[in-house]
Amino acid sequence: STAKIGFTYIMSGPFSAYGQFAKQGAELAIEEINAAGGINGNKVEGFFEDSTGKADVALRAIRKLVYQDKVDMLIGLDSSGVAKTVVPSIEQMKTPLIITHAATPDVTGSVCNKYTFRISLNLAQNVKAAALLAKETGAKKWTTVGPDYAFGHQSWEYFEKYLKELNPETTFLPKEDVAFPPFKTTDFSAYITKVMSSKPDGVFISLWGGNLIDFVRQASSMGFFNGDFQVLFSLGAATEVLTALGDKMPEGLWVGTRYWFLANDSAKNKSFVDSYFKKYGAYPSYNAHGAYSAVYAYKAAAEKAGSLDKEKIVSALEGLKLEIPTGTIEFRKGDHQAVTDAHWGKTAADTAYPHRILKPVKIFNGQDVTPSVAESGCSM
Amino acid sequence: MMKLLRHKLFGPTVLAVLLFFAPLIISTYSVMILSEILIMGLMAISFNLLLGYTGLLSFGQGAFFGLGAYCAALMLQAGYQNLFLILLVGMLASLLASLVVGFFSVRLDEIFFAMITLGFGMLFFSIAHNWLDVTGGSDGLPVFVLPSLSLLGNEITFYEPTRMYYLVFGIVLLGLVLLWLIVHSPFGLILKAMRENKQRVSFVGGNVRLLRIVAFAISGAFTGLAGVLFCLFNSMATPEFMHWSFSAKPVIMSIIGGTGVFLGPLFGAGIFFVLEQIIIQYTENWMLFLGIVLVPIVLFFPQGVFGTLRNKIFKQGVK
Amino acid sequence: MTDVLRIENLGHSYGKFKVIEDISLSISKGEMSALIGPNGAGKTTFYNAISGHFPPTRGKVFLNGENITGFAAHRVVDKGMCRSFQITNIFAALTVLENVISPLIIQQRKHFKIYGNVFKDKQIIERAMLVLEQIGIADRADQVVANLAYGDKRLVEMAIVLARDPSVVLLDEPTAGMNPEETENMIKLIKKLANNSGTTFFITEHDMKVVFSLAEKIYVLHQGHLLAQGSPGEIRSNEHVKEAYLGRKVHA
Amino acid sequence: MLKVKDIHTYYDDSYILQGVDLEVSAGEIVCLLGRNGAGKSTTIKSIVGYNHPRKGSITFLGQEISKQSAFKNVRLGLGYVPEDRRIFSELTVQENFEVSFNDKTEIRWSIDDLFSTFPLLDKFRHRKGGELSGGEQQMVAIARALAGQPKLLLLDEPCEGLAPVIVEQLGEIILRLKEHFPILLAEQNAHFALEISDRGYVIDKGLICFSGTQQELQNNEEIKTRYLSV
Amino acid sequence: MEILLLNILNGLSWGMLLFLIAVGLTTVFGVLGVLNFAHGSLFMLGAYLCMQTMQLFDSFWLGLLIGPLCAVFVGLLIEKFLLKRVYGRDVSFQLLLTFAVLLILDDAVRVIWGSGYHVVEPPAILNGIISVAGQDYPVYRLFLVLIGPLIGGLLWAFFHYTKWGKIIRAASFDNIMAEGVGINVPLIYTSVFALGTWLAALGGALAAPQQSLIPSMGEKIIIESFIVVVVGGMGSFPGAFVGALMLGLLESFGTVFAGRMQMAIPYILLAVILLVKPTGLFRKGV
Ligand SMILES: Nc1ncnc2c1ncn2[C@@H]1O[C@H](COP(=O)(O)OP(=O)(O)OP(=O)(O)O)[C@@H](O)[C@H]1O
Ligand SMILES: Nc1ncnc2c1ncn2[C@@H]1O[C@H](COP(=O)(O)OP(=O)(O)OP(=O)(O)O)[C@@H](O)[C@H]1O
Ligand SMILES: [Mg+2]
Ligand SMILES: [Mg+2]
Repeated sequence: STAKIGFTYIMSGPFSAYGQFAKQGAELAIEEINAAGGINGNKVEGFFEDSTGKADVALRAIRKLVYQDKVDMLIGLDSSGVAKTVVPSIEQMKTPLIITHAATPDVTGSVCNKYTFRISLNLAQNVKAAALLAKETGAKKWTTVGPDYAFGHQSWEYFEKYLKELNPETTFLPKEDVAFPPFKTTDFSAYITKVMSSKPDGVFISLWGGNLIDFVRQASSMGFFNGDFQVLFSLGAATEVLTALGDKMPEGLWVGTRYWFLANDSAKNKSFVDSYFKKYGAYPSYNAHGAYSAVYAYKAAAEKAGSLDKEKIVSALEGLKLEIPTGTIEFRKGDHQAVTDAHWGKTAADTAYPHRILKPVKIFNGQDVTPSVAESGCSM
Repeated sequence: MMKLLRHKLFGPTVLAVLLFFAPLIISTYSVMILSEILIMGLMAISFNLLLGYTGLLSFGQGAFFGLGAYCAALMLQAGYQNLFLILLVGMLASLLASLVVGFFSVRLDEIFFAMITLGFGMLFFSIAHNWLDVTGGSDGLPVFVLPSLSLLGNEITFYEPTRMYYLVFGIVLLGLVLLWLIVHSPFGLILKAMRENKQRVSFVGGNVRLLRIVAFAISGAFTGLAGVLFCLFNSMATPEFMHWSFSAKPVIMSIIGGTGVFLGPLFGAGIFFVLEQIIIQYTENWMLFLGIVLVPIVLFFPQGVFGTLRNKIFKQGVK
Repeated sequence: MTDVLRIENLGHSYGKFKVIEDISLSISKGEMSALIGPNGAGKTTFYNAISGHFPPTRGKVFLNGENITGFAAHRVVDKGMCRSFQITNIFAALTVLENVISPLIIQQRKHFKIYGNVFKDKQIIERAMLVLEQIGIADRADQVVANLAYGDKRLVEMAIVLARDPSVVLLDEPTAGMNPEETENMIKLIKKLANNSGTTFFITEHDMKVVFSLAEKIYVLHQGHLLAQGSPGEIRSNEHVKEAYLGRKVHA
Repeated sequence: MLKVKDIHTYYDDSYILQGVDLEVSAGEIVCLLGRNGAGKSTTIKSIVGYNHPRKGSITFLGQEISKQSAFKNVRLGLGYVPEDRRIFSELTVQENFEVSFNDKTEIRWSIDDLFSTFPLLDKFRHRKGGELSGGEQQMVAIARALAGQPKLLLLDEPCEGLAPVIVEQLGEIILRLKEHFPILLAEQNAHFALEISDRGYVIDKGLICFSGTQQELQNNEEIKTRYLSV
Repeated sequence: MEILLLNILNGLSWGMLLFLIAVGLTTVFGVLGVLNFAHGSLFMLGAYLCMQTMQLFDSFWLGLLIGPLCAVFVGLLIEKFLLKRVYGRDVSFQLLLTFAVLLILDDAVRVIWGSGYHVVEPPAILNGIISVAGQDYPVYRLFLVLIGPLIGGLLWAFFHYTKWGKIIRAASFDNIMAEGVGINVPLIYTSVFALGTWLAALGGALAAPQQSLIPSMGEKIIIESFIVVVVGGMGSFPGAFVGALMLGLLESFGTVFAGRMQMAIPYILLAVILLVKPTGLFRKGV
């Protein structure tokens, strides 16, 4: 018999790189687990579906996995919007889901449910770490550049909230003076001009992917990084961004990520990075890590439950503690969010790598950056 | 016998009967796909009231579809559970919105009409995408409870896929019957006349602008109805429904199926979904293959797949 | 006050380019009149300006005593004036019958009726068939217009106009492109209609045979101005008109 | 010069020309008469190369041209004046001539020659084609065909919709052009056509049903009443 | 004041890029009558091919020269085997066919170059910074601001003062009659599509040092170029210029005044112009 896992990622279109990373991570985990005898003696089989990044398509994909392929477990989801709108239907399908990328706090907050878990660092955790860091920098007046959709706005909202709590002295530019370029923007010059002319002490930037690459390059050429202010990139340490930018990424910038492959020396992490590199010839991105770890989380839950029964898996996942490459995590009972460490660091050149690495790395303990269940607003 | 076969209601009746009994034979997942085909088919046929009958290529139907969906999601969120009320409000909201958009758009033609409706559609998209407090912004609105229907003292819920299918089937059938009546009414004939020659219509006394606005509003209302159903079926409303790429779907479906036949766009929707399912099964490069499949459809089926095949078969029948 | 159509000081310019200027005329009920003039004199422009194709830049148009200047085309038709076009303007993909039914639906204010089958509407169908019979294409009622011969298309154009039962009919070159036999029939048809229904016809034509056999009164347009008006006899002998338009050789 | 032999032309499935034969030799004006829809324009279009006959041959200057694209035939020396004139409405009159100008052959009509042949057009030189009246456009259409340095001119109903006085002028122009090249004239207006042509064919339902000299045509009452309704 | 100047420069440089894309689109529409949905994909292809040639020869200028020419080859195939068959067909069919081409090109590029991000470096002489109004400003952007009018001016002269240009305009008004005066219309169509492709691909190559390359990079620009083309008047050359500048500047200043409705700026512009002037700012005429 087999344990069937259904994966739903963006496999096509502009953001398919994320789906490809996740698929690689998942396939690596499945291979390793099968080589070691499977889950409770069951061979693991992966089913991959394409969400295309659209909510209705993602839901159709999940329905196919549940009703047609009859999977025991669901893993995936990249986009926050997709995750948030799909989650209510997960409850109808009575199949556990571990989210590995989508960062909106809501899926383990206002719209949380019994079947939905998240193993990856969420927006609140990442931004809390950013706020802790921002406090250390001592910058007083902050502004932001973020994509003009929920993620960008929420990032800024949380950043304001946390930093204000940490240091009531700080000020934040009002809504109309910060920069929220629409997601499709390729020319950031006007925003760069706007931010520079507002003369801040610190800029919190939540752009990601292609937006981030374009921004960094255009900002460099407009002298943005020579400015007299601190810059924090909440997702600047994503490997796909660092790889594309290569030595165009300025050194000495604070960048955050959901997983950094050099952040810890644990045997788990070392073996993951090594086998991943051996198999794919690249360092694992956070999305590869998320999918890889989620498969192991499923394994741990199944072993704890001693069964593949979906309801039992759900109970086993609640409160489950396990070590994954990024560190030890716990799926909190109250909201099903993994309590996991957040990683930040300063960009630095290192000839051993084709791209910038983080030096020094700053690890924020999961307990310190994860808001309480009460704060998350989840009630199951 | 031959006469029966040739009766114009024969095909549609057989189709309706088949669709009614389909869930008994096919898998749950296929039932869900079929629900989706019916909903998109309703959208495409409403759209074709404009393209096929009135000669207007609207590239902003997503706006009305999305509006229907948001109305449903907001009402459910606010605790309104009455199915008919939700359907009615969704249609009315789309009707009003399309009256406004129509008022400004219908004096344009052809590609200009396509572009201005695209513009209005994207305006709606921008609002839905950015009006966080009401629409949930880019994330959209998740729906947690579905309305139920009390029938003969029984509460019927629609969480179960087959029941949802019958809900969709019933409403789409009703919608299509209404659209069919409209298309064959005096108004419908005037629409076709406008498609052929709007100048002539105005020179025999028809107020072309008003007629077009009404056509646009009817189309918008039924598109909104489809949107409500889509929201119920997927328990969500997202700005994506209003994006131009969503508005392109009924265009593609209508052309694939055939704009000259009433049910053509419904078949187009079916072909589109089935193609997509088949291609996705074999490759991640489904865009590439979808493109490759679309090319011969455009080149070799001038009346759409359904329209062209039907013409072929019937011609042979006559000979 | 028997003037059905009265035009006062009408003028029109395309941009700076004045095409017609200061045209005044009045047509009494049932009168058959014609507007002639060389190419580019502004006949079509004149028609467009009074029929609602575009508003004239100057002057006024009265129909049955009512000022209809600048009315949109469909309102002009509602007031009782309907026109044909120099270039055939019909519903190509519809059948002959549907071509005639369409104006009837509008005339009977049923064009916003979104239910019911027109082909079962006796009133409309009977009237439509009557018009087709008058015109002489009732036998082709079920044919798609696009497949008809040119002459028949012109007849459909007429049928559409007549279906609205207008009190004034403007015909822009009704026999252009027709063969002599068809032309002959068209002349007969127009005469018959004028006699039977008291409809007022106002036509433009280059075919002088048509003009002289139909018109009771002729207006000659030249470079945007009314050069002359009068009975066919007067026009035929008018030296200015001969000079500018008819030429010396026409013996029509 | 031009020899059309047994051509059969279709529009999609409809069989229009059912075996048309005709000939035009140097120095003559030949008219093609027939009532509405008889197939005159279709014949002209088949010769020009818009609607290739499925069967039959067309030779021009000894070259088989029945399967050749229109633009090649025009470059070879066919001047074409279509029945609906088709002036390039957004180009000025002069530009209309320039784009049609064939400089790959012996130049008999320079652009200035065209304006001196049609002095009426001179004052419209820089006016857009679309802003001219029907008669003016007809002049432009003929002059434009001359810019292609034709060796044979195909005129399709040049007097349709033109005022009698213009028709008169046109007749004179056509007679003058005859000195330069032969002309094939498709006409419904038999009065006009017979007055200026040397020979004529009568076409009906896609078949040539009569051919003869101007005199023969003028005198054949049967043909005149049956096919030309004169 | 400085902000004003910087915003104008930002708007101009984006506007000029838009202009290059839109002018190709509008020319192809004007002559072939086809609104090419895949135009943005040709832009994208130009950027990728520029990157590829740059990697081979290690010169941006060679990339700029050769990349777009390779794209033209692809364009020729598209015209010859696909577009040719839908000339004169209904707008909806043309849109669908070119949409299919878009799907094929975008995915094919993804298969060939992968879905990751790529970057292209501007050439050394344009890689510098100069000071504008007290702020550093990249030279490359100024280069973009200048190259737009330059290419635009050359094209304008071509269409209005050369025989070929006039012939193209004639064919755009009436292709059938153009054949009747001896113009090789199929050749004109092919050449014009090649020209349109070249302009799109050149735009892509010029944009490459500015923005990261991904297969979907044509998607934003195609919708905005549609808007520019319609706002300016379909087929109108000066229209494309004015439309592109308007949109570029509006988007640039939108960051200051539009707040949350930035995203809607192009669509508001489109709606307003079409309501005031239904055929766009300039009448048809290449
Ligand atoms: N849209 C326009 N813009 C500018 N000038 C125009 C326009 N339409 C027509 N004209 C000009 O107006 C004049 C009158 O044209 P009109 O079509 O009214 O003449 P007409 O008397 O109907 O001629 P015909 O007998 O040839 O049809 C002509 O000189 C023509 O060039
Ligand atoms: N595009 C077309 N498709 C189908 N049939 C056509 C087409 N064009 C013309 N016909 C038909 O071909 C026949 C011959 O038409 P043609 O235009 O050659 O006649 P013609 O002698 O030039 O008449 P006219 O005097 O009206 O110009 C007619 O019966 C007409 O209906
Ligand atoms: Mg006229
Ligand atoms: Mg003809």
